[in-house]
Amino acid sequence: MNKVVPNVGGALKGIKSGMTLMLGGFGLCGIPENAIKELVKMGVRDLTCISNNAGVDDYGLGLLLQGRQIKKMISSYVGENDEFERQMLSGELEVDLIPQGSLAERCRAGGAGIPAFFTPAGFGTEVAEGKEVRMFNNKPHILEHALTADFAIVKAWKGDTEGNLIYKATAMNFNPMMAMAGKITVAEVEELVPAGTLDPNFIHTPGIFVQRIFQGEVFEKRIEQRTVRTR
Amino acid sequence: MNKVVPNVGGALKGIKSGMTLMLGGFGLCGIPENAIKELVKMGVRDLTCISNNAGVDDYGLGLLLQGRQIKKMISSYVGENDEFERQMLSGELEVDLIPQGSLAERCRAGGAGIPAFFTPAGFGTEVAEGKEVRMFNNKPHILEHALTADFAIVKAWKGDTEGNLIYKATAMNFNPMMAMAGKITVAEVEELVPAGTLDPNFIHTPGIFVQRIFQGEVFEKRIEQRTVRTR
Amino acid sequence: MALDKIGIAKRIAQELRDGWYVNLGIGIPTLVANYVPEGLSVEFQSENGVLGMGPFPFDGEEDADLINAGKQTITVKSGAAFFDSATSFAMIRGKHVQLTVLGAMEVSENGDIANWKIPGKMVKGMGGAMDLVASAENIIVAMMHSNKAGESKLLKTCSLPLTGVACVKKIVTELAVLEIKNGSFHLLERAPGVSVEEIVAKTEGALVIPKSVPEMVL
Amino acid sequence: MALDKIGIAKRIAQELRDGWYVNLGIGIPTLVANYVPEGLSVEFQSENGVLGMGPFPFDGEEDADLINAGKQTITVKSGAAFFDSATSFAMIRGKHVQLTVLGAMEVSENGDIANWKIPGKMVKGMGGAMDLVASAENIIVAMMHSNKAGESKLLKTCSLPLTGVACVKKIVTELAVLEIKNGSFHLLERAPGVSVEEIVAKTEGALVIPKSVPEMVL
Repeated sequence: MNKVVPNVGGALKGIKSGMTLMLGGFGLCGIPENAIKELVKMGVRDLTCISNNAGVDDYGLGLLLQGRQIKKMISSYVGENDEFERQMLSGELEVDLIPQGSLAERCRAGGAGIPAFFTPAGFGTEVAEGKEVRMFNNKPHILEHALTADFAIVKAWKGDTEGNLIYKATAMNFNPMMAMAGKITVAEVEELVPAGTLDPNFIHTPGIFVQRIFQGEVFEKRIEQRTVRTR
Repeated sequence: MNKVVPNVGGALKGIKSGMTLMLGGFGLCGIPENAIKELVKMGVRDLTCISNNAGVDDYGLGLLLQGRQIKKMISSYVGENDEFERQMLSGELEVDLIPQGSLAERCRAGGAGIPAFFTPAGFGTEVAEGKEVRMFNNKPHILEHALTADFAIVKAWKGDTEGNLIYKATAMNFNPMMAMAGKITVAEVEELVPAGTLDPNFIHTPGIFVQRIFQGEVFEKRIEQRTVRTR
Repeated sequence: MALDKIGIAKRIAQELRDGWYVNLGIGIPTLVANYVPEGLSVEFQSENGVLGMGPFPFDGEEDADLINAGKQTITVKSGAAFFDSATSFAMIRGKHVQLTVLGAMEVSENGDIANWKIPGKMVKGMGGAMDLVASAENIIVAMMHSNKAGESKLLKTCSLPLTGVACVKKIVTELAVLEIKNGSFHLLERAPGVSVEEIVAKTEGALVIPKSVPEMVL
Repeated sequence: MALDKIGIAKRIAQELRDGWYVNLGIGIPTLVANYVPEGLSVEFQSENGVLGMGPFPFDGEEDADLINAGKQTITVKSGAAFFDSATSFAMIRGKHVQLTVLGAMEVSENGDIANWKIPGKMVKGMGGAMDLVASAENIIVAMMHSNKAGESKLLKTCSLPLTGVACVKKIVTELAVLEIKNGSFHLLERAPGVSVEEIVAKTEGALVIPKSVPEMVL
């Protein structure tokens, strides 16, 4: 059983128009940038994309929006993207906005075989419309359901041939939960190493969650808000 | 704000008879052995102990059972302990047996502010008695509630002065979830190091979950089933 | 004289207590980190997965993999920890974070808050705000007293879609510090040189004014 | 001749497929790891928090911090990973483990299983078994056909408290391989030299017997 695929094309084989994809990352940090560019090339359409953000106009998921490849976005925050706002306000794009913590937990639940859970987040807001409300500890909570995807596409710092992954700093974000929640999980890594290279005590995503792994060709790792102090 | 306490006595200050404690470990692996011995010395009684196992007759939680300090055990597996079985069958000890995965998830939920979740584990068995059943994906699930504790006592390999913890191998087990679920969480570590020593990429339990930390005096680390092969 | 953004941040920093873990929202709240009173040890949590945030990096030392929830490049202090988004919101939902400071478009006299959507006009999304306000025991809103059109942001009822209900405990604006309890804004302090009359004029919701309203000491 | 424990383990090992992640229970199931067919890559998951279990350690090389769910000292292969109990059961509940092999005290013709309690006599607890049987799509029970009193363990209805309902797919005993479907045990294979009559005699639940019942090939 070989999880290693030689290139991004092989890694995304089987992704078809109309599918639901999860894509890791927070803003432009920790996004599977090689896979996103390949999705543009593949021309798949009518995608439902589950991702905390929607990239910027000319990078990340913004590229798929430009090409009208996305039918529906499931996200928590979509500022920083004019084309997104235009498509959403004009009704071209379906958007399901979810509190960030609920989004993370719903992905984890999907991967962990927990079909639903209660959370206080969103009670009394639009987010709670149509959802069951129940009191726990004298506080109202709403029932949220698990999310899964046909493909989860995550980006890691290093990965081994068994599919074990480690992430760097805040580039971890949504990647570990999404890795759990894909029917097929594809990992794009900066460095692919032989099994046995990574310390088994410090694996962020155990290989059992990963079906395919490849080393990305180019990592631009664009910074969204370069903020510095003077020396 | 100093989380470091000089010894086990200071670490357990405030634990009183009648309290609910969580104790990490699987079998005798990864148990807070110094803290358990101190609880024996303190003589606190009528404890409710949430722990996957109950130790063996003369080690681990078995020591608290011998002294009749435990009123109720919440566990998943309690074999390997004759005194336990005797107290349970005679009715001296209340026992709530919970599927291991539900126990782990209920602790995590307690720490994560998730008051309840659905799981398939235990449907159709004694465990489901009195619990809500609901179908998801054509499969029955039962509603399980979060667990929390007055004190969670966990054992880690290394910890720093900020309370960040790392565990070794399978001594991790229930410790990370219990660390999240204690009103006060006490960490017993083999080695206490200055903040900045541990790589922030590879922290298992972030310090926010830990209120007190101390370096254990003696670690016997007894092996329950020594199993070897011949050379 | 009304406070500037830095003044608001400084006043909020006075609310910090030793040993607290604090989540700061985008904008004015982010500035609070610069004014932690001396001698206090406070750790900043950012919901994208970091505890122990330090100052912004020096020019040339930015790391694309190390940002805060505002997507700004940051550094970390020694003793920091990184973690995934589910663990991050476990900290928030599980009440391990002692204080949340965030901005708002509107706050109502019963503590409702709106800050994520203007129907038909602007929808950036709630990000982590709904989780934060639904979970935190201690929420301070940092905002201007009025919007750009000059209308009060301290209202009887929020007109915009809500982020959370009955959750805001305290508000610090350029004019005043107010507490919310029993369905009213309670004036605690006024900015140096700002009159009670000005605060009354700019507050639409029910406002309780004590006999004497001290000036903030910054 | 009836199989011994090793024979049962060997027969179950034939059910393994390349790339599978497998959870083995205590007792006979643990032995399955020793008979993985050549050329297959199979990883063993232990619910106390390890993927990629290797053989038992050499004498003197035991590590108290490295055990399997049976509390036995183990080693790991290269490419292993350790994780906490919540993540471990996320793997199990989330169907990331392709096969579960466990022992049983009773199995009924509709696939119910009992293996954790004898009321008033023995209560060790269910450990991870309830999560495993409620979640796995593919469950094989490894057990003796009869108990020590000579009574069949393949029943119409379980008499002991259940571990899970309608979940067992296959059973391998010292006498036979049986599949459970449509509310009956279906005889697939018999142990070398064991007669169909003996299997019939020792099976209390409904048993479907095809025209020819091949002998196991071990």
